Formats: sequence, structure tokens, C-alpha cells
Amino acid sequence: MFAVEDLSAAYGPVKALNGVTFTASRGQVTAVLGANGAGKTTLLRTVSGLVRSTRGSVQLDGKDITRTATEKLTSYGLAHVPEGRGVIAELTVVENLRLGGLHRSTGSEPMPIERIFELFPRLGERRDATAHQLSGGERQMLVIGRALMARPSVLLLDEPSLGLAPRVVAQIFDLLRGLVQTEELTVVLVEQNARSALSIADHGVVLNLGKVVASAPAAELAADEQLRHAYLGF
Amino acid sequence: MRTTARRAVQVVCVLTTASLLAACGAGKERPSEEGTAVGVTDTTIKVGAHFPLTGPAAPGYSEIPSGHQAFYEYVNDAGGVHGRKIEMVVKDDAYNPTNTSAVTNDMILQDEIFAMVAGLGTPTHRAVVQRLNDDGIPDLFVSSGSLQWGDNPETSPMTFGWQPDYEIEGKVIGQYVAENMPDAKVGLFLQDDDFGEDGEKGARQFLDSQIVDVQKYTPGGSTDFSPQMSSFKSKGVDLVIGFNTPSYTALSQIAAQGVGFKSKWFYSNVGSDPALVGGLLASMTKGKIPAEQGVKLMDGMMTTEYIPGVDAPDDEWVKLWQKVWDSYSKKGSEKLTNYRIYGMSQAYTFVQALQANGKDLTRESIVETIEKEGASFEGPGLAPFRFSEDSHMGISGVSVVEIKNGASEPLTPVLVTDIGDAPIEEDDSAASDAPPSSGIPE
Amino acid sequence: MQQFLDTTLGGLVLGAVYAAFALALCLIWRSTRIVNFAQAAMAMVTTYIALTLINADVPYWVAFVAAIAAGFGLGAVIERVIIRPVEGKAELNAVILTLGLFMVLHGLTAITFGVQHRGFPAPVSTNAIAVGDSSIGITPFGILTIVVVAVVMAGLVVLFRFTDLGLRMRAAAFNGEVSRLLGVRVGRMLTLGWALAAAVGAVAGMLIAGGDLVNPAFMDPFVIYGFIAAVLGGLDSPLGSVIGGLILGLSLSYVTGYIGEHLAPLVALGILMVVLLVRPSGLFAAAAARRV
Amino acid sequence: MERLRSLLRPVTSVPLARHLIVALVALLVVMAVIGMSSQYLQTRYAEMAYFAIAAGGLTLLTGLSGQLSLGHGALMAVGAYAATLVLERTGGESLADVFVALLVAIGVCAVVGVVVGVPAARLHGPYIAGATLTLAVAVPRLANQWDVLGGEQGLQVPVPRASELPAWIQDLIWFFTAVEIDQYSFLAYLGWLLLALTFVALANLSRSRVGRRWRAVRDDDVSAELAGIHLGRARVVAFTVSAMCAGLAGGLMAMNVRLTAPGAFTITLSLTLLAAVVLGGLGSLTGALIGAGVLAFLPHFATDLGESFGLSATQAAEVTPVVYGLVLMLVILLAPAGIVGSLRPFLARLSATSALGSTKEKTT
Repeated sequence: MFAVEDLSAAYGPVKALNGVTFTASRGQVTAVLGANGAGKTTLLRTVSGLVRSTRGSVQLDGKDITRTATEKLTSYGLAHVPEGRGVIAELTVVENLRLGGLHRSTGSEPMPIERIFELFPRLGERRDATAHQLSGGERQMLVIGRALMARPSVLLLDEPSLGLAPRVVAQIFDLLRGLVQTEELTVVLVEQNARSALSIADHGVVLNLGKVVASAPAAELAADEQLRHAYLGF
Repeated sequence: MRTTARRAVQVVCVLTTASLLAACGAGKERPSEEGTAVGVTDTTIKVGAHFPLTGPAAPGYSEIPSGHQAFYEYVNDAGGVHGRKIEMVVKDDAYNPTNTSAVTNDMILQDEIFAMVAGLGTPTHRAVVQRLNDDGIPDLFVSSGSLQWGDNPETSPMTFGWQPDYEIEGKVIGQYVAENMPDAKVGLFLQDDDFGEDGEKGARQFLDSQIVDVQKYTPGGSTDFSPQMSSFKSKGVDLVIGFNTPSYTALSQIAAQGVGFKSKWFYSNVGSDPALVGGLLASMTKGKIPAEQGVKLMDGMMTTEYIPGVDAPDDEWVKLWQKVWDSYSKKGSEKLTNYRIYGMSQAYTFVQALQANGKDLTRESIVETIEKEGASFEGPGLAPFRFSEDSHMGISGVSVVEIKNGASEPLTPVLVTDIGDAPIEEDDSAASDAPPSSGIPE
Repeated sequence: MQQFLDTTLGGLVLGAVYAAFALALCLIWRSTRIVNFAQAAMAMVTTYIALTLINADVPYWVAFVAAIAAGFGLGAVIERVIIRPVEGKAELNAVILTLGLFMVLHGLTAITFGVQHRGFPAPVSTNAIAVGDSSIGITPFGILTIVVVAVVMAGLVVLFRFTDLGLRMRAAAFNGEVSRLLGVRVGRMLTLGWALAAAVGAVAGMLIAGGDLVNPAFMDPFVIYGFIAAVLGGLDSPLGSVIGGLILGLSLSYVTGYIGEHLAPLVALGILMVVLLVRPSGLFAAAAARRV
Repeated sequence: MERLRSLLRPVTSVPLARHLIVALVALLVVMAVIGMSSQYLQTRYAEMAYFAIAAGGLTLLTGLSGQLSLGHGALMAVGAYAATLVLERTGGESLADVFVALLVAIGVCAVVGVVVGVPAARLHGPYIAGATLTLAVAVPRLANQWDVLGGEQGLQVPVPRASELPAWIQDLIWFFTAVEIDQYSFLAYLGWLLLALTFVALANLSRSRVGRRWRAVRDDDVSAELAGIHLGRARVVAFTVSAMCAGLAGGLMAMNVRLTAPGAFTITLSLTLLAAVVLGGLGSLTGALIGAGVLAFLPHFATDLGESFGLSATQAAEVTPVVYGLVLMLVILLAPAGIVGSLRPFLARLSATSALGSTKEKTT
């Protein structure tokens, strides 16, 4: 179980997060939705310690990881896939994946790279290409695959659909859905593309100006027309 | 307006602070030019000199001032010259002419020296000759053999040379080589300034047709002379004549070995001290060869000599220097070297000039004294000085020697000559001068 | 012909040293996007440490290792204490900072060890190798120089290509934030990068000093020549640095041998400007064009 | 007082007039100070003047247009050689010879400034640093290439004898300072006069449209380009102006040192100039003046200090570069705005609380 409680953060005088609370359950996809600037990315960055929290806590399976150094989070089983397809462009596909497996959650077995290539056959075909040669969709596969190499229990995904063709988005979301079941993952999916996100999510959290304005099962949110118009843009 | 005012205040503050700071550290009133000579009191004479205490020319040369200072202390303890004690200011110029200009400025304006004595180096001293002569400051016994100190007393009336100039040294070397090694293919290794130029001028009088290659170096520049030695090698040079400072003797030897260039070597007196060069060579070669073995690397090299050195411990002059050094060296552990002997020999000449000048000492009188009496000064030099109203050139001759086991063995008697096409003649007369028993010139 | 051969061999040895030095600059550039103008002074300091040991009768190779260790420590300390605050800040700051460091190290060495020229021994002969009656313009020490640089180069290739540590270091250099998210201790990797670079610089210093005179300014030409060699190779590429070093070494050796030593810096400047203006990403850069 | 101010306002509101007033006042003070100083101090003041001119040009370049130059030592060398060659040919006896020589030095450096500035405008950060550093090493070596430049031992510089100056100048100086002008004071007066003129010109330039463009380029080159500023041209002009200052400084340096030789123009000279402008605060002319003062007077104190700590003379001489290096490092680490920049808020607070603060002028 992954829980965020009363989490707040600020950039200088500007409050970016203001008392955000939600929980994400194991084996489920929790979508964090909201307009541009609502604080979605800041939420993930604060959880990872890239942005310092001013208040509140983050718990992973009952352990407080609020002030844990960013570098140590992978050993707790937390994987953060950053926005903008954070591949390391100068490294090859295999090197990116190897890097992902270097710092695993404590006590876990190394993940064979071949397992990732089974999940993403496309990556297997391009294993020796440097990452900057990959297409957008391939990069997204690579960062997810790289995160999986650390055998995480919680996967934080930041805007995986950004800039991808709808067909590719659907493909990636399908894969994600499958992974949640086979790997017993807790997924926190930050998305601006609310419609696609809700289509695979179990639960949804809507942020506006750094505050939670709604938290409900995905189907419920998708059905709330007013909410959709006000915050989700569809 | 307020900005203007503030700006003005800022600027004025900066200036005032600067001048105040400067005043407390360096503030001395300008010297009174009238009456007694600057730098001379009834009990003291203050002289100054620039030496390369650091930089590529420092090995060896930096020891010269300690020779001066030891001899002056010896003289001072015996009551000084006409009741005046000699004080010497030594400033480092790192063999960089621009620094020479700066430190000379300091010595003239801040230390207020009476005279420059033994300022070292051709390119360095050249930078301040004009200045010293313009200001009427005696510039005595320059530690360099360039012609310019003495060949034109009209433009530089205050400047005097001391050691044999490079042109006569080049002539003697040239004649020796032409007579004894007429088939040698000669390469010249020259410092790229008047030092190398004067030496080349002398050598070419006899060797013009034998010289097949000329290579130059810049002091303070690269220390790798492989390209120069490669050039000698490819041109078939089998005798190198070097007008260079001691470090460059060592570096040229290393580079020659590095490119497999084998040759006879003939270094000008300036760059040939076996003890120093041998020590440098030993420290640069494989492992830890003791300095004595480094000295062996110098065996068979030829050079010239114009004052007795440490390899002649029985010479009366060297005995005197040893006695002075043993009692007056600042650090007892340091040995007497040829460079210290050089310094003491120069100091001897300066004391001689002061003695001859008499009690009434002015900047003009010392110059006059040396012009009138300098040619008859008896000292350690193997040949007499050429000082007169028409020439301020120093010692007039050298002998050619070969280095064996760190000592020099004469190959010729003392050969005396002058610049231009003056003939080269044997003259051992000055070589038999002996020091007075007090060790202080009368 | 003989002279050409000798000059070429001399150029290769010189180039090997430039290559080692450029490699050090490249390592630092890769890890922190800083050109370390103090690299030469750092190498000079470690060489003096080795000289002090050698003069105290410590065997040459022990002193050699000590110089490398000293370089490693010096690099790490400098990164941690001095460079860390300007990482990722305006480029000008790092440039000025490393230039200041250059002057400080220079002066402190001069004060501590003195400014006089001192002979520095070579571990093997510096006499030309004889072939029959004649000899060729390379010495055992020259060959040793080339071998040592090749070993260092190979070691770095192995480290970066085939080890996890090397992978971490590269990742940290290319993208610090992503690397942190993947569990890489980026700060440590940057420190390690500087330490390794300074160790490589220390090796270069020992190779330059061998069989020569040293003084606190003896590495000064490398401030510019090392930089030019690294830029020739593209700053980012270790292999490029080595090739850049060799090209520069050969060029300067020919210039010195056939025209005159004083023109060497001018030719170097010409090479640098041509590369920067015509092929800004260096002769061998694989990555996209860089902004110069 | 208030009336006086309002009377003066038409004058002081014009930047040029304002700068001229400051310069004139400062110059009078300086003349008095120089006149009362010993010959030794006069040589220090002369040195401070040419360092300040070079530092002024450099601070303008780095502070206003954001380009770094470690090659100003080389540009000073160009100016020094140009001036020396002219003085050698004209004999350098008269005041006119001196000014011709300095004008030629400035002109030659302007040309060199363009030649260097054009490629430099395309470089940034470490690349321009490395390239200009190479320039600093390479240019002085040209002296070894052409015999006319005198090789390693350099060229002697003839300078006018004070007694050959026009009578009215001798009278004027005597009238102001009650001391006869001599060689040393002449060079100090000349240096400070030219320094005042240079700073007025630079201050004016930086307040002008040209200066605003440079700042725009420094702060954000992309926006500046979008706003229609020709980036390359702005940078080249800045570099050229800066080079002209270095040329003038080099010419003055030649006359003061009385020798122009490559050994004077070391990497250390270029780094020293950088230290001066960084210490004073990039972009600040007052800062450049302070930095130049440090350059002219610090070596003496640092060496004395070193000797009082038991260092030998040669070791003590190394204290100065250590101080310069520390200055560079500490300023970057602790006070990136330099002395003047760091004091500015303090000064502003002082003046805000002062009762005189009736008009508030915008200082940029």
C-alpha cells in the first residue's frame, strides 16, 4: 500500500502542493488527473524527494519514506518514471536497462534483460541502438522496462502518453494493465489525457491548484460530467 | 546629481585609499640629488644587482650573489673601504627582461642604490642599460659577455663589462677549432639573443665555411631540444659549439642522447660548469646516478676559462676564496662553487675600484677611476681588463680547456685579443698575479 | 628522411602525453560539463609530490603510484569542496573558478617546493635506441610513455564500457536527475570522475617530467595544448581525445622541427580555431552537434 | 544648496556631462596626489592607470556583453609593440610622438579586435576561454618570428624627456602641484589623463543604446536576437572596443616599463587582469579601478607579508599570484557580484536613509 498524506511543497513563495492526501492500492492503477499546472508532476517529484516537501508524509507499506534520499528509493521498491521520456539518450537500450537493474529493491533477484524484451519485443530488436535513435513510443517502452528492472512494488509514471500517437498510447496502456496484474504492481499514473487514463485506472484522484478536488473510483469520475468539464477537459 | 556625487566620492575614495596604503608601505621621500652621492654615506655604500634567482637560468647563476655578499662581509669586517661598509641589494628577475626593468626601477627609486654592480644576463641587463645611463647611475661589471656593455662608451658611459666578451671567446674557440679540427662539421647551438649572436660573430671569423647548421633556443621556452638535435644529426654535425646557459647544456645533452646524436661538444664558459651541469644531468637520467657520475658525462667536452676555479684548489686565488667562503657563507653546508668564485672575483674588482677611487666617492668619480686605472688592476683574471676612455670591455683573454673528471685541463695558453679583427696572441702575464696577503685589494 | 622519422617518433611520444592530458579533461567534461583549466596545475602538484618522494630515496615506481593516489585524492577533494557549488551554474563561473585554482596551486607549489628548476629522473633509459650503427629517434622512456598511455586508455574503455561502475558514472554525467531516480549516487560519481581525471593527469605529469627539468610552471603549456587536443577530439569522446592528442603532438613536433618552436602555440591556435569554426563538434564526435 | 542643484540639473541630467564632471574632479584630485608623491609612488600610479584602462575594457566586455577574454594580455602586447615601433621611428622625443604612438596602438588593436572578435563572437563559455588563453600564449611568441620585433630580449622604448615637453605643460603642472614635472610624474599624469578620458567614453557607451544592446545579448541572447539585435555584430563591437582599451594600456605600459619584450605578456598577466575585474565586480568601472589599484600595489604588500612570515624573497613573490587566485575563487564562491556589486545594496540603503535623498535617479 502506497499512501500520501497532507503532502505540501512550494517553489519559493508559490505553493505548488497544498495538503494532498490519497492512497494507491496494490494491484491497482491509480490515476492522478488535472489540468496543466495542477501540481501533478510536482506531486511525483515531491514523493521522490526531487522537490522538498514542506509538510506531510509519504508511506510505503507502512514505512515512512518522506525524507528518504532520492537515490535510495529504488531499494524500497519505488520506481519513478519521469516526464519527457527520461531515457539517457547517450546510452544504448541495453545500457539503459542494465542501469535500471543496478539498484533494485532490497532482497530481490536481478531481472533478466530478456524478460523485458519478452514484454517489449520492439526493444529487443533495437537492443544495441543508442536511445536517442528511438521513436517516442520506443522510448516510453524503454523507460517503463528500465523501471521494471529494479523490481519495484510501486511504479510512478509521469505522462507516459505525452506526444504519442493514440494507437501507441493504447498499446502502452494495455501493456501496463497486464503488468499490474502479473507483477502485482501499485501504479500511480499521472496523466493529462484523462480519458485514456481513466480507461485503465481503478481509482482516480483529481488535482486542481495543488489540492485534491476529487478522489473516487475511476468509473465514477468518468461518469461525473460536471467534474469532467471543469477539470478533465473531455 | 546624487549619482554624480556618489561616483565622484567613490573614485576619490579609491584613490585616497590607494595612496594611503601605498604611503604606509612604500612611502619614501624622493632622494636629495644634491651634495653627496645617492646610496653613499660616510659609513656605507649601497649597491644593487638583478639576478635570476628563479627560472631556467637560475641553476648556477643564483649562487653568484652569495659570492659577492661573502666577499663584502669579509671586507666590511676588516673595516670596509675608506671606512664605508658595502651593502648589496639583490633582486630576482627570473631572467625575464621585463622583470629586470621592474626590479631595477625599485632599486633606483626605492632602495636608492649608488650603483648597479654585476647585474646578470644579456637580454635582461640590456633592458636597463639605457635607463641606468640616462639616470647617471654607474653600471659596473655586468655579469655577461655581451659586447654592448663596453664597445661604445659614448652611448653607455656608466656601463662596464667584466668577463671576456662573447665575441673574443667565439674568436678563440673558432681559431682553436679551425686549427685543430679543420674537418669538423660544426653546428652552433645558440641562445636566441645578443649572447648567441655575439658568440656566432666571433666564431664565424674562423669557421664560416665549417658551420653547417645553426639551432637556437628561447630561454624560458620549451625544454625539449630533440628537434634541434635531430637537425644536427641529419646535417652530419660532429662538433657542436654552444653559447648557452648551464641548464641548456644539460637539456641539450639529454636531447642529443634521446635522438641518438653523437658529437664532440664545445660549450662557451658560461654554460660549462662541470659540477652544476653534471648534477643536473644526473638528476634527469635513469635512477639515481650520483652527481660524480653525472660529472663523467661531461668528460671530453671543451670550454674556455678566464679565472681559476674550484678544480684548482692550490691556486692562490682559490685558496683566498675558500678562506672567505668558509668564514662568511651564510649557510655553512653549501660548498664553494665556480659561480661563487665568479661572484667573489667580481666583488674583488669592485673593491679594487673603490680603493683606487679614494675617499671622495661620487657616481662620476668611480667611472673615471675605472677608465683611468682599470686596465692595471691585478686580480684573479687570467688576462687584464681593457678598461679605458674608449673601451669599457672586460677581461681580454681566455684559454681553451678540456673537461676531464670534472676538472679542466688547458689545451692552450691564455689567448688575448680584442673585438673586431684584432689578432689573437698568447699572453700569460696576468695569469701569475697573486692576491695580497690581506686578501683585500690595496 | 632521418629527421622526418625522428620528428615523427618524437611527435608520437609528445602526442601520447597530450592524449593522456586531454583524456583527463574529457573525463571531467563528461562528468560535470566543466573544462578544468586547473588540470595542469593539479598534475604539477602530484609530480612534485613524486619528486619529493624520489629525492627521499623512494623507488621510482612507488613514487609513481603515490602520484596517482595523490592525484585521485586531490581531484576528489577539489570536486567536493570547490567545484560542487558551481556545478550546473553559469559556465563563466566554473571557468573563472578553475583559473583561480590554477593560480593558487601554482603559487602554493612554488612557495612549498621552491621555484628552482630540478631534474626529474626517468625510470628507464632516455638514450635513443640503437639499430646497428645508427639509432632511431625514440627512447625506451618514449616507448614506455606510449605504452602507459595506451594502458590508461584501455583501462578507461574497460571501465566505461564493461563495468557497472562505469555505467553509473556515464549515466550520472549524462543525466543526473534520471540517474538519481534510478538509484545512482550522482554526487559520488561526479567526485569519482574528477578523482579519476586527476589521477590520469598525474600519470601525464610523471610522463612529461621524466628525464627533464621541472619547476612549478613546467606543465603550463598543457593548459592550452591539453584543451586543444580535447576539443579536437570533441571533448566528449575519450577516443577522440587520444586521437586529438596524437594529431596535436605530431603537428607541433613538425612545426618545432622544421619551422621554429616559437610558432607552435600559434599553429595550435590555428588548429583550434579551424576546428571550432568548421567542425564545432570535434573531429570524432559521435553525438549531435554541440554549441560552442 | 537646493538652488544650486536645480541650476546644475540641466547639466547633470546629460550622462556625458555628468561623467565629465566626475572625471574632471577625480583628475584634479589625482594630479594633486601624484604631485605630492615620491617618484617610486608615481611609477605605481602610472602602472595603476594602464592596468585600469585595460581592466575597464575587459570589464565592459565580460560584464556587459558576457564574453570572457583571457587574451587581453596578448592585446596589450599588440598595443605595446605598435606603440614601441612608432616611437622607435619617430624618436619619441615630443609629446606629439607619444600621442601618435598611442593612437596607432589603439588603431592596430581595433583591427586585431575585429579579427579576433569575429570568430570569438561565435564561441561561448569554456571554448572562448580556451581560445583566448591560447591567443595570450601565442601572440607574444610572434616577437621571436620577426626580427623587427626584437626577439626574446625585446625592444627599448624611447620616452620623452620631461625637459622637452612644451613649456605650457611644464608651467601648468608646476602651477597645479608646485613640483617640476619629471619623467616619472609625466608618465603618471599622462596615464591618468588617458584613464579619465577612457572611462568617460566607456561609461557613456555603456549608458547608450549600444550598451543596452550588449546587456540584452548578455542576459538572453535568444530574446535579444528575436528583438532584432544582431548578436554577432554586437559582440564584435564590444570585443573591438575592449581591444582598443587594451591597446592603449599596452602602449602606456611600454612607455612605463621602457622595454617591450614577450616575457612581459605571460598567461599570468591575462589572468591577473581577469582577477582585477572579477574582484571589482564584472561590468563596473569603479570596480575595474579598484582592481587596478590592487594590481599596482598588492605585489609590494604581499611580498612584504610573505617575507615577514619567514619566506625567502622568491617564495614571497609567489604570494601575489596566490592572492589573485584566491580572489578569483572566493569571489565566485561567495560574492559573484564582486566588491562594488556586493556593496551596492549597502550603499543604496545608506543613501535611502540619508536626508539628502530628494531625487532618486535610476542607476543601472
